[in-house]
Amino acid sequence: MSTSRAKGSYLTQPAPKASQPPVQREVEVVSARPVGAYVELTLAAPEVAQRAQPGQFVAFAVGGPMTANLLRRSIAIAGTGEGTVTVVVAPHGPGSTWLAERRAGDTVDVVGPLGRPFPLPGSGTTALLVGGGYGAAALVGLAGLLRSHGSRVLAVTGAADAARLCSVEELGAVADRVEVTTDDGSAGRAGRVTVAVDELIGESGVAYACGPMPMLRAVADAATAAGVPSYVAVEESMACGIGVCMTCVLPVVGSDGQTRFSRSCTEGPVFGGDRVRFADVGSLPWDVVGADAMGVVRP
Amino acid sequence: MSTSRAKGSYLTQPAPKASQPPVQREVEVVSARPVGAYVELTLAAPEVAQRAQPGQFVAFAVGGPMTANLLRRSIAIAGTGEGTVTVVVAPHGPGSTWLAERRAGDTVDVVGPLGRPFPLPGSGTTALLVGGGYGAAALVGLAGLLRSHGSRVLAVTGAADAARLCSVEELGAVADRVEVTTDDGSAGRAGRVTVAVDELIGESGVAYACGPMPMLRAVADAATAAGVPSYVAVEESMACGIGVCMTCVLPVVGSDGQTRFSRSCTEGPVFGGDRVRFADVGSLPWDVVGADAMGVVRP
Amino acid sequence: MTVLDTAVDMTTALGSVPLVGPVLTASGCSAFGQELEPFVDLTALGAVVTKSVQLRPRSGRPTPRMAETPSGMLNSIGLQGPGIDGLLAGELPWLAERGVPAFVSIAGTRVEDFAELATRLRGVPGVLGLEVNISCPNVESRGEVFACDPLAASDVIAAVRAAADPAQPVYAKLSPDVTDIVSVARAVTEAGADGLSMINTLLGLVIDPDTMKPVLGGVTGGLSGPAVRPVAVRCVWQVHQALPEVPILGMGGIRSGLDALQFVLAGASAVSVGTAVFHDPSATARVHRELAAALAERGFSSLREAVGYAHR
Amino acid sequence: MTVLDTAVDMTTALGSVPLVGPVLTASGCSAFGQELEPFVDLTALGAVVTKSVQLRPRSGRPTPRMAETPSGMLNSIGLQGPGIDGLLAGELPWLAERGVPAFVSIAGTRVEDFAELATRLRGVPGVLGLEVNISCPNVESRGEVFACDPLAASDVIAAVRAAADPAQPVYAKLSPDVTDIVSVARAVTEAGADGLSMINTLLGLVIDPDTMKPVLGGVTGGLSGPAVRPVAVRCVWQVHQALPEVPILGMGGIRSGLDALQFVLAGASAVSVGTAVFHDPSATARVHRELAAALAERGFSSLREAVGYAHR
Ligand SMILES: Cc1cc2nc3c(=O)[nH]c(=O)nc-3n(C[C@H](O)[C@H](O)[C@H](O)COP(=O)(O)OP(=O)(O)OC[C@H]3O[C@@H](n4cnc5c(N)ncnc54)[C@H](O)[C@@H]3O)c2cc1C
Ligand SMILES: Cc1cc2nc3c(=O)[nH]c(=O)nc-3n(C[C@H](O)[C@H](O)[C@H](O)COP(=O)(O)OP(=O)(O)OC[C@H]3O[C@@H](n4cnc5c(N)ncnc54)[C@H](O)[C@@H]3O)c2cc1C
Ligand SMILES: Cc1cc2nc3c(=O)[nH]c(=O)nc-3n(C[C@H](O)[C@H](O)[C@H](O)COP(=O)(O)O)c2cc1C
Ligand SMILES: Cc1cc2nc3c(=O)[nH]c(=O)nc-3n(C[C@H](O)[C@H](O)[C@H](O)COP(=O)(O)O)c2cc1C
Ligand code: FES
Ligand code: FES
Repeated sequence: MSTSRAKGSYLTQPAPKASQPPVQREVEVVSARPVGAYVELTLAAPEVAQRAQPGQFVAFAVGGPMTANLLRRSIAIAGTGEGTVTVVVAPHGPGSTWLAERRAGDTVDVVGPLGRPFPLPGSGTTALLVGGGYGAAALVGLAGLLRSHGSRVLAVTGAADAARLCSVEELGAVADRVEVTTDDGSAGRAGRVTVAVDELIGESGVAYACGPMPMLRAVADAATAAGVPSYVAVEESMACGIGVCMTCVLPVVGSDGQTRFSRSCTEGPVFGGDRVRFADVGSLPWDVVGADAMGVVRP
Repeated sequence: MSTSRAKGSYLTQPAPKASQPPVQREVEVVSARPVGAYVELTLAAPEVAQRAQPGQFVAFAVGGPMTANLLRRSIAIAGTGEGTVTVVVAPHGPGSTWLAERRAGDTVDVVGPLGRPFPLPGSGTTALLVGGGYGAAALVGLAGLLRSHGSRVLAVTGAADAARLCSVEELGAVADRVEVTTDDGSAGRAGRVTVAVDELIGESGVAYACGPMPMLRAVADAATAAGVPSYVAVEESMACGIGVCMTCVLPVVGSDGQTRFSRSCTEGPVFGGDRVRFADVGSLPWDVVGADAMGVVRP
Repeated sequence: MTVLDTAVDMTTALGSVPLVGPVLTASGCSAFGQELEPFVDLTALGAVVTKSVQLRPRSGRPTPRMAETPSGMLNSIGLQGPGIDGLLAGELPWLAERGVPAFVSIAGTRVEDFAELATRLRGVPGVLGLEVNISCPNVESRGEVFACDPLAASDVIAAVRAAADPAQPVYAKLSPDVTDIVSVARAVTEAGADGLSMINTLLGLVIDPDTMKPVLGGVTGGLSGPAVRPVAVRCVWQVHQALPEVPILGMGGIRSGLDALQFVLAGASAVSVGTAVFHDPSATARVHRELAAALAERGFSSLREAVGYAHR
Repeated sequence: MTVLDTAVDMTTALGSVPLVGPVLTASGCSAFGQELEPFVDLTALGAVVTKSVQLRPRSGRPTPRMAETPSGMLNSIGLQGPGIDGLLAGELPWLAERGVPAFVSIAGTRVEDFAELATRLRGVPGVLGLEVNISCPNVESRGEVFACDPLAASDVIAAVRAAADPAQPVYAKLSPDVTDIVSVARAVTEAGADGLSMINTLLGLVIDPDTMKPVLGGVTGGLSGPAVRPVAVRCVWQVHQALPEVPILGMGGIRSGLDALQFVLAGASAVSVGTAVFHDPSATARVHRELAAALAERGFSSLREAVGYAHR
């Protein structure tokens, strides 16, 4: 994406804030269920459930009362039920492994819902939803909401292998069409989600993506190239999840056309796909607001 | 106790080392049972059980894999069964509270058996066993061993209140006589263990005590005054439990009559009651070996 | 949270300015306070200590900006912020409207920057005072950090004290990464500091086992959280011992009321809660409550009685 | 534990003396090695670093001698030990008989003490070399710690190097409690240190909420454990950056092979495991195993290749 694009040439507007503030609660796990390589936890968290909108996430304290790991782990909300919130956890490091070991009856400390939800398109717009790995879970609620707003929903869910696919059934139950891809061909089509995205983007009026950064970038680029607005939910390393620490930033073009280091927890995690400067994540381009004060000069 | 007592005037010899070295194992909790204010945990730990001798202890890692509390918690061995070891835990700070929350099926990391066991008297010697609070648990195994060596066993178990009494039944099953005292009179006789000790010390050829320091001191003093050798199992704050850190020392008179800062984990926890300089615990008397190098001069 | 949930008088002061309670946020750990509104009553805090501001807006450093460490974290944000104009136009009025007192942290890379910031903040409504973040590289001295040199540190403080509103107390925020913190404390006090904030983060480094390079782009970062608490309490103790009349705002690893109590007993008359807020967004209010209860249990009728008590 | 449980060549050296493996105990954290015998094969360790010895037997300080802290601990043992005569008569022969190499830590309060200790240790069987614990108060300089002053530190090292057996490398053990660790490192290296041990504990303090006084009788104590690891890695990094040719024995919070890897990548050619032994008595052997596996996974065929790799 060019950094000099004119202010008016963006296909998206920044996602608006959520309608309600988050709460902090000690909640009970009502069920824990392995799904492929992941664990799906359902929490009795009525206040979070009532406030949650698709695209938002929650942040868990991890490790129990004697923990040495102080930072919360952010996990996307995969769905809400009667007073419950569901999340899908991929055991990876110590924090997510601890979370994935929770069992019904255990309590966890959760803050949420956090972040900005996916903005909805005009009613009736066909929407393409693309999930990578456990990222697909975060799209289930969105798919339902879009359908109830009269959208046609096309879903693509991909992963490295069959065990890492997520929410195929749940998406199947609500979307008009579901494409499955795996890198190793162990389920669905062999290949990346992009094969399916390239086919479907033409019929879509908006695209949504959740998953690893390279996938988000590919989806955003495909959508932008096709003239379709896209919204991506990014996953940046977060220390607080609530907007106070400034660790989770990435370069995003604002509505004034200027690039800022924006907090993915409170100004995201949902950003316009054409507003995230993917190629510059992890670096400091000269044209980010305030880069000059860091000694970075225009090349 | 005078610090100038002649070498030969001690009623006890330092307790000899245990016959076997400790092991370190990840073991399963086979049962967890509340007993009054405490929790009794039984562990499937055959190698520890097989090596354990009364008076020894084990050291648990606490807090789980993400713990910020690195120091092990020492807990006296309350008994051994078929491949099992039993301990009685009083929930107090974070470590013992975590331990007391373990349930059947959980695993814990344990090192043991540690420390020196109670030395046994000549066969047939009447033995007085005095336990304070959960300290009584550590005497159950000793009572059995003494009986099997032909000793008459008199037991006194005391605590602040009925809920903090421990092992009354177990001691009752094996001892020839059991006296119970509570400070508030909620069970047994009202008062300290010393009321019973003063009555029984005369018929005893040896005394053993486990419990809080002031109680150990009182029992040791009563025994020494009566010319009866006594052995006490002390409870000093320990960082390692295995003899490498030097945090757990107290001033103890050695077989050469000299006082040293002795490690309660490896040179104890069982010490001759007349060899522990209770009044000097927590201070540095001039006549401790090496006090001169610390700048402490003979007054 | 009610401020007076126990009988203990929890009022205190920053220099000459009274505070309703002794618990403040820590600079850089609660942004400008707004994001905490869902979790705590900001007006019940001693003050919001704002993220260190410089003259110009700053982007801060590229990511990754942090690494989790045992009982702590390493950060290298690079003082991302709106600059003094942005602060005066946006955040400070927001706080003032709500009656939330602001203790404004200022930072710079030359003495004049600090002085200019202090000038700009004169008489600004709601600004209780200034915390001077001298843990910044001094561009005029090969990038050595001001706080690591008693002379450079006192130059900054003298300039700020001269420029600042006389009604606004000036606190110097000290770094623990020095051989002798008492000499720095003494120097800045003699230069006019009305109080001391202790401690800033410790310099640390984490290497990523996957990339086999430092996690942070800036190589080193600042270590904070409960891991550093014993170092922070030691600094407060040493400085209060040497300069008992100088007020101290204590911080470094405070997570609970009993942690805060350690700082108070060591000599702090107020405390900041930093990293713990990331773990528990309502930590400041909880620490206040727990500290009040802990003081009551120990028979104190006011916080002030407990300040420095461990030295007696 | 087998030393060569992977294909990686784990041999290394302390100065000119070869070691079978890079993992050593830390001074004061494994006494004189004997108590670890039930848990690890002592001959497979790089060496046992013995508890710092002084000329005379020492009782050490009264209890309490420690406080647990978040991901660490504070200690104030006061160098309890048998004195050099006891060490030469008891512990060193025990280690030598079993073929366990000893890296002997020496301590004193005047330069001559250190030199005399070095003399006494000349040619003693099994003594690989000397680690000089200069984090001791210098009685000739108002009790300032040697390690906090480049001059005092280099006086000690020069005297030890002159007195010591030429075949025994002399490592200076540095304190992190200084404004500029590189200047101390440079000074002791110029004074003849064959290598550097980093880091000793950080000065800390814990106040007991019940007694409302410092937990430790000596008021302050030394902070160790994973809490301090980022500070330790930073020190190793800075010194290796400035003095790449000087061998470093790295330590401070190492608990796992990946922790040790951070030190190696930052520039340490060997590591000591201290406080972690209290948590896990077989930690040294486990760290060796895990480090070997981590190096293999990353495609290193020898430990030596990985030393300082993060700087490249
Ligand atoms: C908005 C958002 C939504 C997320 N949704 C999910 C989800 O639905 N399911 C799920 O399993 N995971 C999700 N993650 C990632 C999840 O937070 C991390 O996988 C998890 O924190 C890894 O922590 P750990 O303790 O296992 O690993 P560690 O490597 O020990 O983590 C160390 C630190 O790095 C951070 N970190 C590590 N990996 C990531 C990552 N991929 N993204 C962000 N931070 C990371 C951690 O939060 C922690 O602070 C989400 C992250 C964000 C930011
Ligand atoms: C030889 C020996 C045998 C013991 N047997 C038992 C037993 O059978 N049942 C039982 O419940 N407890 C026993 N204890 C005491 C037990 O180790 C401590 O109660 C427990 O460690 C308290 O830890 P905590 O985490 O709950 O408290 P914390 O206050 O958090 O502990 C902090 C630190 O202080 C140490 N510490 C605190 N209290 C004590 C104490 N009373 N004695 C020694 N160290 C202490 C801890 O080990 C830890 O290192 C024994 C201690 C020793 C030394
Ligand atoms: C993410 C982060 C950002 C920080 N930013 C600043 C800052 O801008 N100015 C400042 O003076 N201190 C800053 N600090 C230091 C804190 O204010 C505090 O001094 C330190 O973190 C110790 O307290 P804690 O352990 O409670 O966090 C920052 C700390 C963290 C963790
Ligand atoms: C209980 C204890 C005693 C120590 N004694 C000594 C000592 O005698 N000499 C010394 O040089 N360092 C001593 N140290 C410091 C360690 O050798 C090591 O430098 C420090 O603890 C950091 O490593 P760690 O975090 O792995 O423990 C001691 C540390 C502890 C915890
Ligand atoms: S995670 Fe703290 S500001 Fe986003
Ligand atoms: S507890 Fe470490 S020596 Fe006794």
